[in-house]
Amino acid sequence: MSGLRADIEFRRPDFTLRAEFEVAPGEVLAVLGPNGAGKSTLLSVLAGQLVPHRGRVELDGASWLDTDRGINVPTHRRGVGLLAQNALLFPNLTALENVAFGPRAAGVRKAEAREIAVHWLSEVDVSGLAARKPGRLSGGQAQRVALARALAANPQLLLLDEPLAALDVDAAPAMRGLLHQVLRRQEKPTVLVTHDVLDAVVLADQLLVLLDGCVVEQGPTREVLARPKEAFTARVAGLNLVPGVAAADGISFGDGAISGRLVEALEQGESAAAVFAPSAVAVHRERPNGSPRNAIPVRLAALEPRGDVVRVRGVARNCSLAADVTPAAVADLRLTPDDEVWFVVKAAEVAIHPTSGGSSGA
Amino acid sequence: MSGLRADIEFRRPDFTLRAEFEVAPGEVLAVLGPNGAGKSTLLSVLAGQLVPHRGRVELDGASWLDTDRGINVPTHRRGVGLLAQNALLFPNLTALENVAFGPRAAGVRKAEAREIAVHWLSEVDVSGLAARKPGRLSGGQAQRVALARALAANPQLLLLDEPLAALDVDAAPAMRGLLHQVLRRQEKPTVLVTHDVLDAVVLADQLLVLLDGCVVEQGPTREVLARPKEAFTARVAGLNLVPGVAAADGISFGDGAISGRLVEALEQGESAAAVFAPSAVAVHRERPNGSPRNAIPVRLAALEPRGDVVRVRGVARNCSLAADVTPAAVADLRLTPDDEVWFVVKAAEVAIHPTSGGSSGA
Amino acid sequence: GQAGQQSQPQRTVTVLAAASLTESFDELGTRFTQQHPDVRVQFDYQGSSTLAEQIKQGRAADVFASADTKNMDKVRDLVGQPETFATNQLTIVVPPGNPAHIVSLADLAAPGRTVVVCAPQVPCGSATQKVAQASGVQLTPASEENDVKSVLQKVVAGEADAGLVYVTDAKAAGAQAQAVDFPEAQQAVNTYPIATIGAAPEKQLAAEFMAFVRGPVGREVLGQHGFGTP
Amino acid sequence: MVLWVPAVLALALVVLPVLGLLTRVDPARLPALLLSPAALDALWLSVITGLISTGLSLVLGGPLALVLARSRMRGLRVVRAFVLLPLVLPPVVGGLALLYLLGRTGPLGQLLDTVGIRLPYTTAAVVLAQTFVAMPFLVIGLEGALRTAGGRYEEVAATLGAGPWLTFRRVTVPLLLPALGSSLVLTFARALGEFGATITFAGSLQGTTRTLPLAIYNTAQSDVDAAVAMSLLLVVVALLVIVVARPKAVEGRL
Amino acid sequence: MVLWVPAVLALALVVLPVLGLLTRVDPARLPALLLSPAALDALWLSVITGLISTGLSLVLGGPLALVLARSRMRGLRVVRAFVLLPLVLPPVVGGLALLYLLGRTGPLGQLLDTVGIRLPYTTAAVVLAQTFVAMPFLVIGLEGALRTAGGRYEEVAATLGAGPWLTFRRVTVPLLLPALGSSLVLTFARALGEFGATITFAGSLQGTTRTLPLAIYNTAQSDVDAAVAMSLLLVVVALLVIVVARPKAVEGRL
Ligand SMILES: Nc1ncnc2c1ncn2[C@@H]1O[C@H](COP(=O)(O)OP(=O)(O)OP(=O)(O)O)[C@@H](O)[C@H]1O
Ligand SMILES: Nc1ncnc2c1ncn2[C@@H]1O[C@H](COP(=O)(O)OP(=O)(O)OP(=O)(O)O)[C@@H](O)[C@H]1O
Ligand SMILES: [Mg+2]
Ligand SMILES: [Mg+2]
Repeated sequence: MSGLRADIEFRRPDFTLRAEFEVAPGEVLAVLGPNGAGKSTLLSVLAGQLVPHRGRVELDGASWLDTDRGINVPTHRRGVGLLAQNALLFPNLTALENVAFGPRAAGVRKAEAREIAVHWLSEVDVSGLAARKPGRLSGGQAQRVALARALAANPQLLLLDEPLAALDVDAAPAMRGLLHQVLRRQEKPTVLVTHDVLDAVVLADQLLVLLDGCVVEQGPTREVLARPKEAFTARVAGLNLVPGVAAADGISFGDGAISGRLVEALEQGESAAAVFAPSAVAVHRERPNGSPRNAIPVRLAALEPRGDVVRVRGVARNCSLAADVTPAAVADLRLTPDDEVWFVVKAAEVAIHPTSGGSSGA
Repeated sequence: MSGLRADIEFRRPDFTLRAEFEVAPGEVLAVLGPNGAGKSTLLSVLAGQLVPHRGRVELDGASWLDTDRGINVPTHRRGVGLLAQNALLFPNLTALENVAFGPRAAGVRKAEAREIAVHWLSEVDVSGLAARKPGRLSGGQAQRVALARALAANPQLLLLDEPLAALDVDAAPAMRGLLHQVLRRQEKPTVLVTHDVLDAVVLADQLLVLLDGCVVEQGPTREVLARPKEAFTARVAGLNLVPGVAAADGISFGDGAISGRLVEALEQGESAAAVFAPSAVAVHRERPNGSPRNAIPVRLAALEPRGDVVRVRGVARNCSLAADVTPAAVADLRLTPDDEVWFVVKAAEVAIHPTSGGSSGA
Repeated sequence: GQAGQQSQPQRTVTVLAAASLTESFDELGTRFTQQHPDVRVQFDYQGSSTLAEQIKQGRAADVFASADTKNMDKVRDLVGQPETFATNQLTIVVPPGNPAHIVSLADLAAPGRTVVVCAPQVPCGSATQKVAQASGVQLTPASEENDVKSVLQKVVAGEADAGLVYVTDAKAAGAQAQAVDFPEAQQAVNTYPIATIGAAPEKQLAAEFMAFVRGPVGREVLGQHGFGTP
Repeated sequence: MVLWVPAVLALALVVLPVLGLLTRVDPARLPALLLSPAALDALWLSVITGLISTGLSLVLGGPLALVLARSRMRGLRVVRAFVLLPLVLPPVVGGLALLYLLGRTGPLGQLLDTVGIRLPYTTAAVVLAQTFVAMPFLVIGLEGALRTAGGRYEEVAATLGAGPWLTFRRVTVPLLLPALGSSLVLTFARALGEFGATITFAGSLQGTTRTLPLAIYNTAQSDVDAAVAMSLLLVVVALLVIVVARPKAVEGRL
Repeated sequence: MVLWVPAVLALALVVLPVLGLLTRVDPARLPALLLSPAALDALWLSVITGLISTGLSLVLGGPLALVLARSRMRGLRVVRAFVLLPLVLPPVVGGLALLYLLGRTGPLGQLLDTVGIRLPYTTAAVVLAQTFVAMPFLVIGLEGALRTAGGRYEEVAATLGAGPWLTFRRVTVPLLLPALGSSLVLTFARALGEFGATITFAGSLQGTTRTLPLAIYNTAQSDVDAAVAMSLLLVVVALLVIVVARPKAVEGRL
């Protein structure tokens, strides 16, 4: 089959990483987990920098690693691009030369590699720094150049370790948008490590949650976030996601519609999702008439106490939605499962993200 | 006077940093700004790693730097603690030894320094990794150890460069809470660089916004965030902040109250602030009766279009609040300045943070 | 090979000579080229034992002039009939002005004098041992040098009050040192053998050069440098 | 600073004797001595062979250093120790060893003889002797640098698709430049000063194998002061090489 | 791998001659040769003086390297070049230089003489001669390492309140260990093999100044095979030092 298939077991004293997953071409797998869960280790194994004790890794049918058969393709022959947690720009090369390194390694001629590098540097918005050595870049600038370098290499498999860390409030959404466009354009698998669930929601089709080296959750992003089995996932998740197609000021799904803010320019009819936090959802017995644009009729499915709030789960058509309200509100409104109520959310709280065409309908 | 006073001008080709500010003992100054604005440069100058072209830096009346008088106290005599953007743990020492380094340098005996280190490692929740060399830590773990190391040195002036980057969703709030406690306990000035406005709101008394080396905003955190002059600040800000004192399930301010989720354990009557995003605020003509707990009567002050939403500013007592609503909602509700409306926000959207005693009443 | 500038030399004769022959053989080389303008004489001056070892390892050269018979004997199978062409004997050298007032071999044994001699393993050292034994003088040197030039160097530098070297060395030092001859030196006369090398590329020239060294010109030049005639 | 006392002492120990030599030289005789054909031949030969040996050391020793630093083979520790041997072997013994191996009666020498190559007493032998004694400096210096630097950047290069050769050229070598510079200087200096192994293995023939140190030895037999003057020639050459070549390599660092 | 060809060639160039030496040694005679009082005296003297010179080089040359690497004084480039001089100076000339300076008639020697210290012909002279030729190895090696490593970590240490001395001990030195290890080995090896300067400055007297290389040379005059056997003794000592001491310094790296 095509795409990435991995089944690995990597051991360190006190730590064992076990994971098995597949990423189809054009798909993005987001890896979430607390510090020290093994996310970076997983990427290193895929890149071939660490050799697992047991395992198989295969891309588009070609075996990269098979401990049983003694196969271990060296990193540079895998055509893998890794943006590591630490930028590690070559200190002796300028920003431009750093970005041009990948194309040059792929045999692209000098002038052309330069052009590619110029292009990517402008994509990450640091064109002015092309001639700088890394020692003279700020932290965020270095991170951007590293991202450009990873993308410019145009690898068969892209591995990104917290690509948006250290970026400022303007740059982070811009780079997220850039990544979204790049990743949807290419027909290659991507594995993305992040601490920000928004990255996962916006960029990823699948989600894998690691805890202490073990995969505790795995599946399509929306499903995992909608029904988190682990406390960690639940804490990370905390987002509602309604898939649909882009409409005038939001999305339409089935016969309903949700308005919100467009994160990126969208063509009408393109597949998109409305993303909003459960805490942004108010629960009303009747349809209110205030500023909130969105009122969705739901049937209550469950009420789960979560710390100091209660997570109210409702089902609207085939889509599960969550609202976080205070216990006092639950008492006031006397909410019980199977009640028909309105989930109300302000359009300003709803972000409309384009979704990866591949599996938005799944 | 006591505290930190700085007035510096540092030049690089294409870049000049100019800043003048004071930080009183016990106060925290947050420095915000886009990538490459000069935040890290500012900290380096304060730490004595870079010598500015012109300037004065003085702590508790003692001059650290005075280009006019030719004074330049070397870094290690300044008693300054710098947590740099890059963890840079000593590769040859274990995590414990790294943290114990500062106390040892201050002349603390070995056993005692060890105890201090053990304490700080447990504060940042990596006790189990005390014996590890930095090369064997994950990115987030290293960041935590670096934070512990900076705090354990117990410096006269603490400089923190993005201390919460690379931390997972559980660790970031925990470390923020830790910092809050540590910083409020000590009677020393702190300068904190961050990209997260929440850090500034929770931890800082004053805010300084840098753009391209120039200070574009400066003043008490709340004031700057409430009346941003620069587009960047406005984009960063985006948070409502209501100061008051801790009450049963939120804060009380004057004769009003706001309920929300407590971020840290709080004594009743302690000074605290309710923090919530403008996008979380719904505008109602009448007081609604749904799940939202908080309905604050305000008089509309201004309506500012901001991209695809309209920022509605209202005044409740002496406190300015903002709500982001869609233009359609403004039209529906026919909002105009001086209208009396209700700002409604769900308790689940409101975070109750303790605030630094020093200036919470200001 | 200064002769090389005057005409195009067609042939080269390579002479391996003991280091102590440096000055005299350089001069002999010049004289020989004057007689044979088409010949270049190439010298390689090293310790006799090193040269002997090199010949044993198959070094292709034409003539070997050793500073003692022992080293010539080591390569006896590889060379033609050796002939003695010069003799040499020990003398005391002292710094100019003779600050330690040394007039006889016995003075060297007096306490408080810094004396330098050759190590017993090298020819001048074995000669030193012989004369010491013959005269019954108990020498307590500050250093046993590996070659005679080192002994001379120490005396010239003023680091030793006296040293035992060959007459030729004392002569070469000129005004930098002063020789104090002593009768016991006759007990250990050192002979210099010369021979053509079996594998010589220029057998004819080798023989000619050997004859030249042993002939009148050779005697004259060697005598000027202090060597005795066998 | 407390460092200055030993530093100045160290410097004095090295510099004072050399300055002392200067006072021994009679400036009037200097031109004649240094411009004699013997001296010029020797200087020329020394510089040429020194450069060639340094180049050879780089070409052969560089890869060896790389293998030693990067290969995880067992027994490498012993190999590394062996590389250091020429450093401790008295050079004359080193020369003998070369002679035993490559001389006409040596096992490899006989082999070479059959194809008409005779190494001893040729300029090639000089180069070989110098390489033998000087190469370890390059290997040790480079290996140490390779161990501390480069590893992580090389990994990054691999994730960008760069093969070992490209990585080596574009990443390893530039990061290594300072260490390479100082190792090359040490190597060249050692080759330039080499005496014992050269005279034993290559002999001492003017224009062919008599390098400057050999010429100095030769001169010292008759005239110590002249020999000292010639040593100063060596010193000047070395200084030139160091001052001219080294800064480029060392100070043009990252 | 393409690296292996030159690497193996380099190794062969270094190892084969040494192995060749082995074949020359008559095992039957070995014990007698190596256990002779002359050989044992020389061995003992060599090891002791070699260690002392290495220590002295560290104590004096270490600070010099630090000053060279860290000080921003002008003219430092020239100083650095001067430090390299003993490397190129033929050792015999180096010995002469020491003699001219510290000998009985030398300016410093006369000074010392008045306080009753005479260096030539003493074991101290051996140490001095070895230090003179070997210290540059330490200085160059350390300086290079100091330049590339440490700077940023030293800054961090300062922000934690550590003064220069503590920083040096706890940060600089540990980061420098690999380079220090290899530099010390080179220095010791050079001191151990030192011949020319020693014999010129210190003379050659069994038990006092006749180190192993001097004894070997001495023996070679009458019995080459015995000298080769003694060289192997030197080789074994060097190997021991390297294999035992070096891994601790080098392989216990970061
Ligand atoms: N080089 C190493 N040697 C030994 N253990 C290591 C090494 N690097 C990481 N570890 C340990 O392995 C585990 C997994 O580390 P990894 O770097 O994969 O975590 P991570 O999920 O990327 O964490 P973070 O979010 O902090 O970057 C952690 O317990 C860590 O301490
Ligand atoms: N060592 C250096 N030499 C020269 N220029 C530098 C150096 N370090 C940073 N700069 C430049 O100086 C400016 C300020 O850099 P600084 O590191 O202070 O930014 P910053 O505000 O910390 O950014 P970030 O959020 O990305 O960390 C930037 O334009 C940067 O490119
Ligand atoms: Mg990681
Ligand atoms: Mg920064």
